[in-house]
Amino acid sequence: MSILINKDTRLIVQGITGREGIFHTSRMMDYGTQVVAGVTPGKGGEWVLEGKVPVFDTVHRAVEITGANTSVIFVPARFATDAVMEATDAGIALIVCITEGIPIRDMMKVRQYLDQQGSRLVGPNSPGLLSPGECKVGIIPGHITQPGNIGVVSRSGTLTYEVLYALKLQAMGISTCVGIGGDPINGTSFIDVLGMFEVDAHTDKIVLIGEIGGTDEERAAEYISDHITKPVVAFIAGRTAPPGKRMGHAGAIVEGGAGLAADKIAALEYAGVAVVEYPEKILDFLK
Amino acid sequence: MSILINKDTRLIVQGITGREGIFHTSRMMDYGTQVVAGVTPGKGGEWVLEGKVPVFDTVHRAVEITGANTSVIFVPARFATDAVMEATDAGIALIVCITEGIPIRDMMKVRQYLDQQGSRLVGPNSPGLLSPGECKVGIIPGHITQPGNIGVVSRSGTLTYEVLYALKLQAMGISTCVGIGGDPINGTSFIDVLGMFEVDAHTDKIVLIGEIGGTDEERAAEYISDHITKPVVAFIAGRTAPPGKRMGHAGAIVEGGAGLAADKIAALEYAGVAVVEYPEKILDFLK
Amino acid sequence: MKLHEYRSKQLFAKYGVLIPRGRVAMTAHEAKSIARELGGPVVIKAQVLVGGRGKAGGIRLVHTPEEAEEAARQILGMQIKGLPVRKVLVDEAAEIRSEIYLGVTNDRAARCPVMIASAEGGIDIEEVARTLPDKIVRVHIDPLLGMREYQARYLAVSIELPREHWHDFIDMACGLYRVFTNSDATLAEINPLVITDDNRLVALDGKMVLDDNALFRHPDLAEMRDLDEEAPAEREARRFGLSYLKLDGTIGCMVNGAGLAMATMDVIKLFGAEPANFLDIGGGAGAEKVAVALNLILRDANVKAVMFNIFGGITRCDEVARGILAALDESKGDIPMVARLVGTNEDEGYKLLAKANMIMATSLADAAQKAVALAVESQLQ
Amino acid sequence: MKLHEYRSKQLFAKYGVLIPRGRVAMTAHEAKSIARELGGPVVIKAQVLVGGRGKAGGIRLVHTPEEAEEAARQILGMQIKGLPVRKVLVDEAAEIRSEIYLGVTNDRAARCPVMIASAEGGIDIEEVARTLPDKIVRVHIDPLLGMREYQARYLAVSIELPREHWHDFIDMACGLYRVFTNSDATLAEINPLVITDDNRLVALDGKMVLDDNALFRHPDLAEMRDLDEEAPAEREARRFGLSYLKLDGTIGCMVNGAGLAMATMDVIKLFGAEPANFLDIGGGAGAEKVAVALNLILRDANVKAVMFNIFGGITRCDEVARGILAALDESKGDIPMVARLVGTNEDEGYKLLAKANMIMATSLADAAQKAVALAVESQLQ
Repeated sequence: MSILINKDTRLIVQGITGREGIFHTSRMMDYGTQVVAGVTPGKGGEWVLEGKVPVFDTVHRAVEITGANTSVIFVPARFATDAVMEATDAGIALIVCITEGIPIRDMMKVRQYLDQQGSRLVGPNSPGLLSPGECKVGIIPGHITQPGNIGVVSRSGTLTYEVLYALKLQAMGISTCVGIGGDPINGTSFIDVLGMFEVDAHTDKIVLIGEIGGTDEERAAEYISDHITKPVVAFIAGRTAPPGKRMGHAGAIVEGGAGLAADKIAALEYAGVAVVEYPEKILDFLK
Repeated sequence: MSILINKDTRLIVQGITGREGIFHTSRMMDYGTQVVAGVTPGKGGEWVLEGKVPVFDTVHRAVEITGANTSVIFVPARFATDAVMEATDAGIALIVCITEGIPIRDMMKVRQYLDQQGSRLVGPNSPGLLSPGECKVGIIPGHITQPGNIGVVSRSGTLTYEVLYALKLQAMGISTCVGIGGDPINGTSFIDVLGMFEVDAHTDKIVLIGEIGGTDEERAAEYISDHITKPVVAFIAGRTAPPGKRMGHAGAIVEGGAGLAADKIAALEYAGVAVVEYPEKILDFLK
Repeated sequence: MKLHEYRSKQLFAKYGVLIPRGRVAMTAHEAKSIARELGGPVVIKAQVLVGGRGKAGGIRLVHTPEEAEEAARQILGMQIKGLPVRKVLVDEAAEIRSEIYLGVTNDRAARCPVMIASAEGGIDIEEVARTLPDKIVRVHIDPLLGMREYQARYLAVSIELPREHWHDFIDMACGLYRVFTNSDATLAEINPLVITDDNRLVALDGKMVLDDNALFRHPDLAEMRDLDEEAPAEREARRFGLSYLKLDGTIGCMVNGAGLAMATMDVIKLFGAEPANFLDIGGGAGAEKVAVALNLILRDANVKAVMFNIFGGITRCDEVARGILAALDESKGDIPMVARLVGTNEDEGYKLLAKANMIMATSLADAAQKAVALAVESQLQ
Repeated sequence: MKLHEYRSKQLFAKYGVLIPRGRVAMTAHEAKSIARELGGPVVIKAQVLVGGRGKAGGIRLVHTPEEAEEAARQILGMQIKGLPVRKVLVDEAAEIRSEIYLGVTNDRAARCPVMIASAEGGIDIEEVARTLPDKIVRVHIDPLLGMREYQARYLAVSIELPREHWHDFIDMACGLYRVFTNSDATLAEINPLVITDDNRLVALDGKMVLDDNALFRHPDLAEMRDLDEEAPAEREARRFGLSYLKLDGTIGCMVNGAGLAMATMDVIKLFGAEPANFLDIGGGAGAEKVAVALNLILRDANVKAVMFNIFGGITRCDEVARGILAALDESKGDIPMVARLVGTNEDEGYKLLAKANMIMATSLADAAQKAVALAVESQLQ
C-alpha cells in the first residue's frame, strides 16, 4: 500500500503535448497509472498516445469530464505557477509539479495562495511519487524499485534513484517514494510526508534523503523526535560542499551559518535518526 | 455583561493625537474605558490628556509596554489599512476601525491578510462598540443607553443611536452594541456577532439593524434560521431608496437585483425574525 | 464616479483592449471632420452618464461626413433622461458577427473582484442573467494575485469563443482587469465586445465607475469628472461634503448619518408621503454646512414641507439650529418645517429654533407624521 | 547572479535610496577626471564580485584628482582572491557619524522576504548576529502585500534611529524592498547605510544577488552579467546548460543530478581524496553536452583521476558513453578514469566504454574507492 497515490489515482498531465509531457505520460501509463486526460491550452479536442488520452484546454474541463483527482505538471517554468493555481481552482486534491527553474518570488506567492485553498502541492522541481505496483506520478524510473514496507522521502532526484536501486538489489521494497523537490519554497515538506508514513499501516521504516541548504531537515528532526515512532534512517548530501556556492539546485545554497550538512546531521542524530555516511550504507539499517 | 469588550479591555488609540482621536479618547475615558496608550508615529514619548495617556511611535511598542489587547483606529483613510495591519502584527486581538472612506481595493487586501492572522476587525466605517457600564470603544454616545439584556448589532451609526435611545426611554438596556460598519468589505459580519450573542449568557434578545446593499442581511437570515434560538427583531433602512443610486454609504448601493430592502425583509421574516416598519416599533417586540 | 464611454475606452486601449478608431466631438462640425478622417460609415454616440441612450435615439449609424454632421447636430440638441447631450463620440462602424459581454466588478460577499463573461452580450445582460443563468460565466480574482491567464482562458472556453480569438480575448480580459484594479474601479465593462465580420475582436462600448474613496491616488482620473453631467445641487453638495440626492417627493429632509437618513425617508413614505431628497449632513457638521444643506432643500420647487431629524453625538444640536436659522434668514420662504433634535445640546437647539416658526417633534415617527400632515395641507392650499 | 556595487547602487537610486555622487571608471585617467568633477576627497573602490576587497587594499580614500589617478592605477592592477580588478568606482567621500546595516533576503522557513536592520552596520554583520543577536532586528514581509511603511518604522524605532532620519529611512527601506522584489533579487543589501557628519542618510555600499531563474523577465538586468568576473570554465558550462563549479581537489567527477553529484563528492572525500569539481550534467544530456563537460574536467591541471557516476533515467547511459568517447578522442590525455553507469541503456554504455581504457565500477562506493586509489597512484608517479 501507499500514501498520496494508489490504484484509484485518476491523473491528468498538464503540458501533456510537450516533449517531456508526452514521454513521461507514456511511461506512467506503461507502469499502470490511470492517466485520464491531458491539458494543453489550444489543443483541446485532440487525442494523444494512439488515441488513448484526450486533451483538454483547461483543467476545469478535464476534471469535469474525467473526474481526475491528481495532476502532474510538465509545463515550462514561466507557466508553471499558473498551472498550479489552475489545478487547485479546478478542485485537484494532489498537484505534483515536476517543472524546475521557477522563480522564488512566484513560488512564494503561489504557496500563499495554496495555503488558502484545499490542495496539496508536491514540488516544484520534484521527480514525483512512486508507489510500486500501484501508481507512478512523475519521472522516477519504475523498474528500479519494488513493493515493500519502506517509506522514502527525498529532496533529490537521481540520488533517490540510487537509494531505491540499492534497496532493490537487496530485495527490499518500498511503500511510497515521495520526491518533495529541491527548491527553496515548495509545497510539501519532510514533516508532511513523515506524518503520513507514521500513520500508514504499510510503512514500517522510513528513509529520509536530505541535502544542504535551508532548515527543512532540522525541522524534520524535531518532528521525528516528537511524533515519529517508526525507525528512520537518513543520508544528507553536501558534506563537502563549500559554503556560499551555488550547487545547481537553488535549494543547495548554504545560507548564513544555517543549513550546513553538519548541523542537519547533528539535529537528526539527536532525534534518534541513524545518519549514514554514504547512500548504500542505508541498507545496513534496514535489514 | 457583554461580548468582545468589557472592564478588562486594555485599549490603545491609533491616531490619538488627531482631532477626532483625542476628543473620543477623552469621551471613552470618561465612560470608564481603560485607555492604556495612544499611537502616533513621530510623537512617541509625549503624554496627552493631562499626562494620563502615553503616546508611542508603534503599536508594537505600545503593546509591549502596556499589555494592550484592543485597538481603536482614528487615522485618516489612506493610512488606516496600514494601521490595521500594524495592530494585528503587534498581536492585538480586537481591532475597531472607525475611519470611513477607505478604498475598497485596500480593504479587500487587508481583509485577506487578516484572515491569515488571528485578529478580529470590527469596521471600518464603524461607530464602534459599547457595553453599558463596562466599556466603550469608539464613538457611540455613552449616555443614550444603559445596561440590560438586549444585544444590538448594526451596519449604521446614528440610526443605531436612535434605537438605543428609544430603548432607554422605555427603561430597556443592552448587553453590548456592535456597529459592524457600513462599508462593502468589513471585518466582522452580522453572522459573527449573532453567534456571539447566542452564546452570551447575559443577552436574551437581539436587535439587528441593516440597510440596503450587499447580501449580509440575507446571509444573517439563513444563519438565524439554523443557529439562533434567541428572539431577533430587525429593522432594514432603505425601503424607499431608488435602486442604483449611491446613498452616502458605499454600502448602500443596490447591486443588480440583489440587496433590495424587500429581499432582505423577506429573507429575515422567513427565518422567523420580526421585521419592523420603523425603528421605534422595535420596542413592541422587546417588551 | 462614472466615466464617459470615450474616456473608458481610451483607458481600456492603454491596457491593450482593442477599440474602434474614433474621437469625441463637441460640435457637429467637429463630428463631420472626424467622420471624414475615419472614412466609411461611422457611429455617432451621445456621451451621457445615464443608460438607455440607444432607445432615446442617442446612437446613429451614418454613411457620409455630411450625415455625420447632421446626426451629431440632432444628438447634441437632445436631452436624455433630463441630461443635455454635450459631446458625441464618432467611432468607425463595425459589421457585427456576434456580441459578447465582458465585465469586472467587486463581489462583496466573496470579498474580491469577479469577472463576468457571456456569449449573449449586447442585449440587456441582466435579463440574460435572470432568464438564462447558464449563459453567464464568472471567475473570482484574488485581489493580491490579480487576474491570471488561465482564468481568462477559462472564460473563453466557457463562453465557447472560437479558438482563433482566444489570444486577443485573454489579452483583453487581463487588460480589463488591470485597468479595473489600477484605476480603483468598482466597474469596468465592455458591452458589447464584438466579433466583426472581418473576424476581429473589438470593444464597441465601454463603461467605468471609479471608487470615489480612492480618487485621491488618481488625480488624472479625478480630473475627468464631468461637472456638466451633475445636477447643480448635487455638485454643490459634494463641494461642501454633503451627501445629497434629489428625489421626486414633496418632503425635504435633513438628517445626520446615511442609515438614519434612509430610515427617515422610509418613515415619511410609511405615513403617506414621498421624500424630496436624501440628505446626510455627516458627523459634526457646523452651522455653515447646515445652512448650505437647507438652501439645497429649499431650492427644490417640489418641496412642500421640511423635516429635520438630528441625532446629536459629534454633531451638536445647537450648531444645527444656528445653521437652520442662518439659511431661513436668507430665504424668507414660507415652507412649513418640523424639527426633531436629540442628543448633544438638544435643549439649546430647541431654544434657538423657538425663534423660527417651526413645529417641534419628540420622536422620528412623530416628526414624520407632522411633516406629512403639513405637506398635505400645504398642497391643498 | 551577483551585481557589482555600482550597478546595485544605481538600481537602488532609481527606487529613492540616497547614494553618494560617483561614477565607475575603467582607467586611472577616467578616475582622475571623475574625481575632479566631484571635487573634494573621493573613495576609489575596486569593483569585484568577491568580498574582502577592503582588507585586500581595494578601497582607498584620496584627496586630489592626482591621488585618485594613482590609487586607481594601483587598484586596477590588483587581483583580489584571484580576480583581476577591471573597474573602480569613484565616489565622493563621506564623513561618517554612524553605520547602519539594512538588507532584505528570502527566509525559506517563513516562505517570505525578510528585512534585517542593525544599528551596528559596517563591521561584519554576521559577527554581530552571532555575538549580539539583540542588535539585529527583523521584519517579515508578505510577498503579496509588499513592504508597508509601518514595518519600516518598526525597524527605525527598533534600531533606535534618531527621529530626524525616520522619513528618509522609511523611504529607503521601502525603496530597497521594491528594488528587491521588482528585480526578483534574492539579496539586496546596504552595508553600511551611514549617517554623515552633516547629518544625511546615505547608502555607502550596495550589493544585489538576482534569482537566475527569473532573469528571463529582466533582460536589462541579465545584460549586466559581467562575463569577465566568471572563471572561463564556469562561463562555458553555463552556456551549455551544465552546472559546474571548480574546487581544489584532484578527482574530477561527472554526475547527473545535483543531489547525486554532492553525494558523489561526499563519498570521494570519505575515501580519502578531494573532489576537483562539482558537475551536474542535468537530466537527459546528449553526447555533445557530455563531451563539453568532460573537456571542462580535463582542462583542470589538478585533476589526477576522473569518476563518472550516471544514474540513467531520462539520461541514457549510451549517450553519455558516446560523449565521453568523443571528448577522449580529442584530448588524448592519460588521466585514469572510473565509470559507473546504472539504468537506461547501461549495457550499451558499458559496451561502448569498453573501447576506452577505463575501469568499470558497480556501485557508488566501489567507483569512489577505485577513483581515489587511481588518483593516489597517479600522484605518486
